[in-house]
Amino acid sequence: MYSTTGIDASNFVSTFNTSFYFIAGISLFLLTGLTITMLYFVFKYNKKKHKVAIQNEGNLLLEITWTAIPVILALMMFYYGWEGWKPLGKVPANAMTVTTTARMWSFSFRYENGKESADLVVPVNTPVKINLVSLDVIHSLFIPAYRIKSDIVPGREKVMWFLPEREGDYDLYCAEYCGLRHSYMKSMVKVISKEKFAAWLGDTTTLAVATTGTTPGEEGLSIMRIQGCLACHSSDGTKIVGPTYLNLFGKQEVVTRNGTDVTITVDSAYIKRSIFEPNADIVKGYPKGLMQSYKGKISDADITKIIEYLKSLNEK
Amino acid sequence: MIYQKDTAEPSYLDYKGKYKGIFSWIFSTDHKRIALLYMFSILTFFAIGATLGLLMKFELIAPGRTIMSAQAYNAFFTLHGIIMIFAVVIPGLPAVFGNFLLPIMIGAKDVAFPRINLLSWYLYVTGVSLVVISQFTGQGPPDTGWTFYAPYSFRTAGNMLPAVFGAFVLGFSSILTGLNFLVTIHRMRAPGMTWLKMPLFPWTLYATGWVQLLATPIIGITLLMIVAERTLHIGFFDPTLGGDPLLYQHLFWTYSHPAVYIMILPAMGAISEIITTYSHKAIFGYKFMIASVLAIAFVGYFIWGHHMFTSGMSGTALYTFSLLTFIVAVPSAIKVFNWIATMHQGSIDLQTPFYWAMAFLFVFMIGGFSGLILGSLAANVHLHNTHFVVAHFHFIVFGGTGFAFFGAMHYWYPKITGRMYDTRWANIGLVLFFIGFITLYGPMFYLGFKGMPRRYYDYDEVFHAGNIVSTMGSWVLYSGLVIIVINLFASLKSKIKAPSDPWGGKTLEWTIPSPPPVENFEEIPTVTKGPYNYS
Amino acid sequence: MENEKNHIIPYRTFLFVLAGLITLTLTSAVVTQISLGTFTVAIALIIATIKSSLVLRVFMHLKFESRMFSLAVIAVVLLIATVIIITLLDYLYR
Amino acid sequence: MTGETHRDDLTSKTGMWLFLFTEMLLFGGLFVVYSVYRFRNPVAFHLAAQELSVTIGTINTIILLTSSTMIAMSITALQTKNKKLTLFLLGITILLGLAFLVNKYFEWGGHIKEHIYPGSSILALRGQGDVLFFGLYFFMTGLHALHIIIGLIFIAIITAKIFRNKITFNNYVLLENSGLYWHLVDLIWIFLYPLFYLIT
Ligand code: HEA
Ligand code: HEA
Ligand code: HEC
Ligand code: CUA
Ligand SMILES: [Cu+2]
Repeated sequence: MYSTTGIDASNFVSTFNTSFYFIAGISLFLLTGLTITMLYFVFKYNKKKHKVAIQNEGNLLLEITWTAIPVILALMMFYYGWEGWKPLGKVPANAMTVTTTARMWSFSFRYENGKESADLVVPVNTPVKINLVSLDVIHSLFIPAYRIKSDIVPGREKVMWFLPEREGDYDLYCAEYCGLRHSYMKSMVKVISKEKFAAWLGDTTTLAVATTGTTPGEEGLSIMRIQGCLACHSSDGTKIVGPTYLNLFGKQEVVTRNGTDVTITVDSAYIKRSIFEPNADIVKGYPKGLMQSYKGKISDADITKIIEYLKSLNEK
Repeated sequence: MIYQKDTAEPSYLDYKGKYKGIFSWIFSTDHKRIALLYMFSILTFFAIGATLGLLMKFELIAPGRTIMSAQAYNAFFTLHGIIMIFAVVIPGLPAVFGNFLLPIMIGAKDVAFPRINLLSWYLYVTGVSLVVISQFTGQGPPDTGWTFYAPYSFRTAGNMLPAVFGAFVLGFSSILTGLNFLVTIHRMRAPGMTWLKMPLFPWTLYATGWVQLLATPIIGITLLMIVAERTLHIGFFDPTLGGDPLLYQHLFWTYSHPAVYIMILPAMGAISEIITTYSHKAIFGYKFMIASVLAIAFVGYFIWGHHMFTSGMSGTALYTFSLLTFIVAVPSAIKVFNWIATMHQGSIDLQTPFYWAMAFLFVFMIGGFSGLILGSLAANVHLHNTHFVVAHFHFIVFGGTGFAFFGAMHYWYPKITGRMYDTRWANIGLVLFFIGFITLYGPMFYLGFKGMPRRYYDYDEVFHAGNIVSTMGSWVLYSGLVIIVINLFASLKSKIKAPSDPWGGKTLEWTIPSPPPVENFEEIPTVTKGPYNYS
Repeated sequence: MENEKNHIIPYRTFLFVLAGLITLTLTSAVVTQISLGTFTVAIALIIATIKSSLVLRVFMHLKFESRMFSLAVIAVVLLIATVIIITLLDYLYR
Repeated sequence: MTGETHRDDLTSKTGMWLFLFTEMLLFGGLFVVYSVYRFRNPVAFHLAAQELSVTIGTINTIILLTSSTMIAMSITALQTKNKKLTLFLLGITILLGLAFLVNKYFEWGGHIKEHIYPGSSILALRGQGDVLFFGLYFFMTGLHALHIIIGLIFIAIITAKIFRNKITFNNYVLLENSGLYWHLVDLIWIFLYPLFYLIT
């Protein structure tokens, strides 16, 4: 949500507004004008008042007029739309680069120094260039407050950019339908002052959403948040798309391995395998191919932390 | 139902052919009976699709889960979209009113290929059944939206194949209808009916026929490629195999944009007939009306890219498509102006169909104008895939084609059934329908402008208020529709028989009895005057 | 039957056309084996176009039908070409 | 009953032509796909095309052209009331069509033996251009072969009708229509041939 007062949230708000209100204004004018004319005719030439119609098969001059005027209006509308769109393609050279990785059903953002975050944290008044990467299907990164959106197409390099002009938190949605939890695929844009940002970015020890709590597995949880595991796995027993983490560790369960069912015990090795080769063992009752491999994205050390977190979820 | 005949020739409803009962319908090759077969099947599927829409609106009345799971919601809008587009509005006016009236309006006894006509109805029923069956079989219902975007459409576990194949069969049915009409118009006009003496409704069917014929095969092959992709993993649209998902979108919209003109052109034709008849005045700018129909059909073929503005097309493609999108709006503008000019100095008889036409004009303009906003590059970047688009197309598809369908239903009802309906209830239904319509879809413009994406099962609290209003609108709409439908059914038993020309229309269908005799014309008329000769 | 006596094409014509078609096929096979760079594509397609217009005009009787048919065929071919060109607008300038 | 078929040859021929237009657009969609992928993978397409045998392609082209000529001549034969010759020419048309399919069968079989088929993991290793080229190759020639089969069935039915004197010199529009269909299948091949076999 955004406010319509004060400075614009991004540089693209004004170009959008020009194009939108120009067309909307003309449209509203024509809509009212034509509707009133129609109603007026219907009253004035009602059968009761106007018994016999006066035949008139057409008028060339009128036809030419009402072809020419819409053509001119339409070309003007096109022009504003195009002018407003052009800057979208011109990424400033001094822009800060962030890479977003979209997957079913989460975004994660990686900065040039390797820091990863589940929210898009950016300094105010600095152009931001976003490299768009999708690991599975088409997603679309949409920031309503900034009036921009760009599809994230797997297998294709794309960038988008914007200039945040005001501090604050803004919603970031996935705007291309991508499956079951499409409507939950969202994040935040957090615009903070340049100083705060520098401090935040420099601090690579804590991750963006990590709280420095001391409960066991806290770190594992924040790794999973950034990696987007929680889009499919819950920690409270509900089934989202994948199995829940609640009471997972140490559990006995049936998996399909190469087409045959085997019963396994969930231990550290199995969890590691589940993360690196998710399609090797498919938990019974769940679809194959949804979970992608995280090989190379999660280190062994991080897996240990994840397991620690999973263990913490076992009810005594 | 008992129908009285008022001529020596039995009416098509009374005619006793080789078969009895239901078989006298489903084996009939009479274009009028086939039209009614279509009418009942389309209304049935409309009821299914509309109920899904109603349920979706229930779900959206509050954030979070209200009545269904996310899985169900996704399946619902997919099925709703497929049914409404492929099974209701694309066949809608051509298959029902086109089938019934095209031969009569051009002075022919039937369409050129009556048996193919029946075949296309069978294909239609098969196609929709496949789509509906896909919901209940396999590994869960298809959940891709009616656009079947790759690569999701071959990743999902949903039961895609029957749905896609069903859409393919529906496309085939649509091609056959279009082909039949084209040949009928080319070859079977009554003596003396030159191209420029043909009424506008057949003209729009003619243009539509070409679009059906030349655009539908593209979706056919695209859907086949999706099938091949899912079964053989060819890699046409799979980025990991080198394919390009955007190419799928190009192909899909190469059909599906022209398809929106398949939906609207016959609607425009029906509205033209209604407006002249009740104004008792020849259509203003007859030739320009024809030219604009042909222009829409032609230019409409080349603007598909406006559905892909944010997908990362090249700049050149973007502005070509945007420019052409604006150009295609101009012929629609010409039509609107000519319709209103037709009312000028007319002698307007305010009957129910005319109210429908007025309502049509109003919502069509809103839908069209919102289309212009979407066609603008800068605005589209924000509004694409939000509820603004949902509002646009409901206004123009439902408001345009849907309103024209109901208008045509009330206009030709006496001709088709031989009875008059109760005007008062028809008007009450219409008013409720209209109010409900605006309350249902109006707020969606606002929601979309504020950034609520479409195909969202759940949404943030900020969008709550708009959704409540919208959902309540759907109930008003619903009550209006129920009144309209009940009224039309009840009037079948009405005692008031329809004369052959209840409204003072001038086209050929009003010269024969209501309901028409089996052979339409005792003697094929010879046409000497233009279609709208009121002087 | 309202159309007048149908045109009868002598066998000779068909055999001549067949000979022409086969010659063109062989020519294109030979020509494209010698590397001509980008011209290969052009030549192969031009020959294919000549061949298809022969088939259309003689085998498919377009030469003898009303002009409407030929115009319609040309229009459809142009339509396909335009669709390809417009689609390529995206790919060429990306 | 309305819709009793009062015969009008031009009407049914017009219908057939319109149907052929839809066929052209059906393949037109595939030509769009071909153009795009060829444009994106020029080198791979170039190299992959060299693996197809120009000889087999050329032979098949000639077979199909000849068969097309035969059916065209059969119309002349029927018009001149020469039933025997008509049946003979149609027989050859069918035989040539079958020969085309047999050739295609061996050609495909050869590829499949070399692990070139859609979804083959060995093909996938060769790179995306190859996958697409052969994907299109199988899909387009496959669809074309399907059309050949449909065409053959039609021609077979027509032949039987001529044999039983259901179709004679004064109502041969069905023969003309299946001829048109057969020529269209030929036309499409005329373009598939250079696109897959020649442009190397
Ligand atoms: C009946 C169907 C129908 C019709 C007729 C139209 C007509 C138009 N449509 Fe619409 N459209 C759809 C059905 C239709 N549309 C559907 C179903 C979708 C969504 C698909 C999906 O994604 O699921 C869609 C989506 C859609 C988009 C993509 C949105 C997005 O996803 O980002 C765009 C963008 O340009 C667009 C534009 C237009 C335009 C410019 C017209 C024009 O033809 C409108 C012309 C009419 C007028 C302009 C009004 C009358 C004119 C005047 C009164 C005079 C004044 C005029 C001028 C000054 C020019 N439409
Ligand atoms: C002709 C086309 C058409 C029509 C008429 C409708 C009608 C309705 N649609 Fe439509 N809709 C589409 C075409 C249409 N829709 C398309 C193409 C999509 C896109 C799908 C996609 O994203 O893939 C869509 C998507 C769509 C969405 C968006 C989903 C999302 O993006 O999250 C919503 C949400 O509210 C919705 C709601 C409705 C409602 C409430 C109606 C209602 O107005 C229905 C009106 C009728 C009633 C309320 C009465 C019902 C009556 C009866 C049950 C009984 C009697 C009737 C008879 C016997 C005839 N539709
Ligand atoms: C797109 C959805 C999705 C995402 C994202 C996802 N998973 Fe999964 N996951 C699944 C599904 C579906 C299954 C069950 C099928 C299977 O075994 O592959 C599963 C299975 C598992 C299992 C085995 C569970 C059991 O009951 O045996 C573990 C452990 C796991 N995932 C961990 C993770 C971790 C860690 C992440 C993030 C780094 C993650 N998943 C991200 C969908 C997902
Ligand atoms: Cu990701 Cu929708
Ligand atoms: Cu469109």
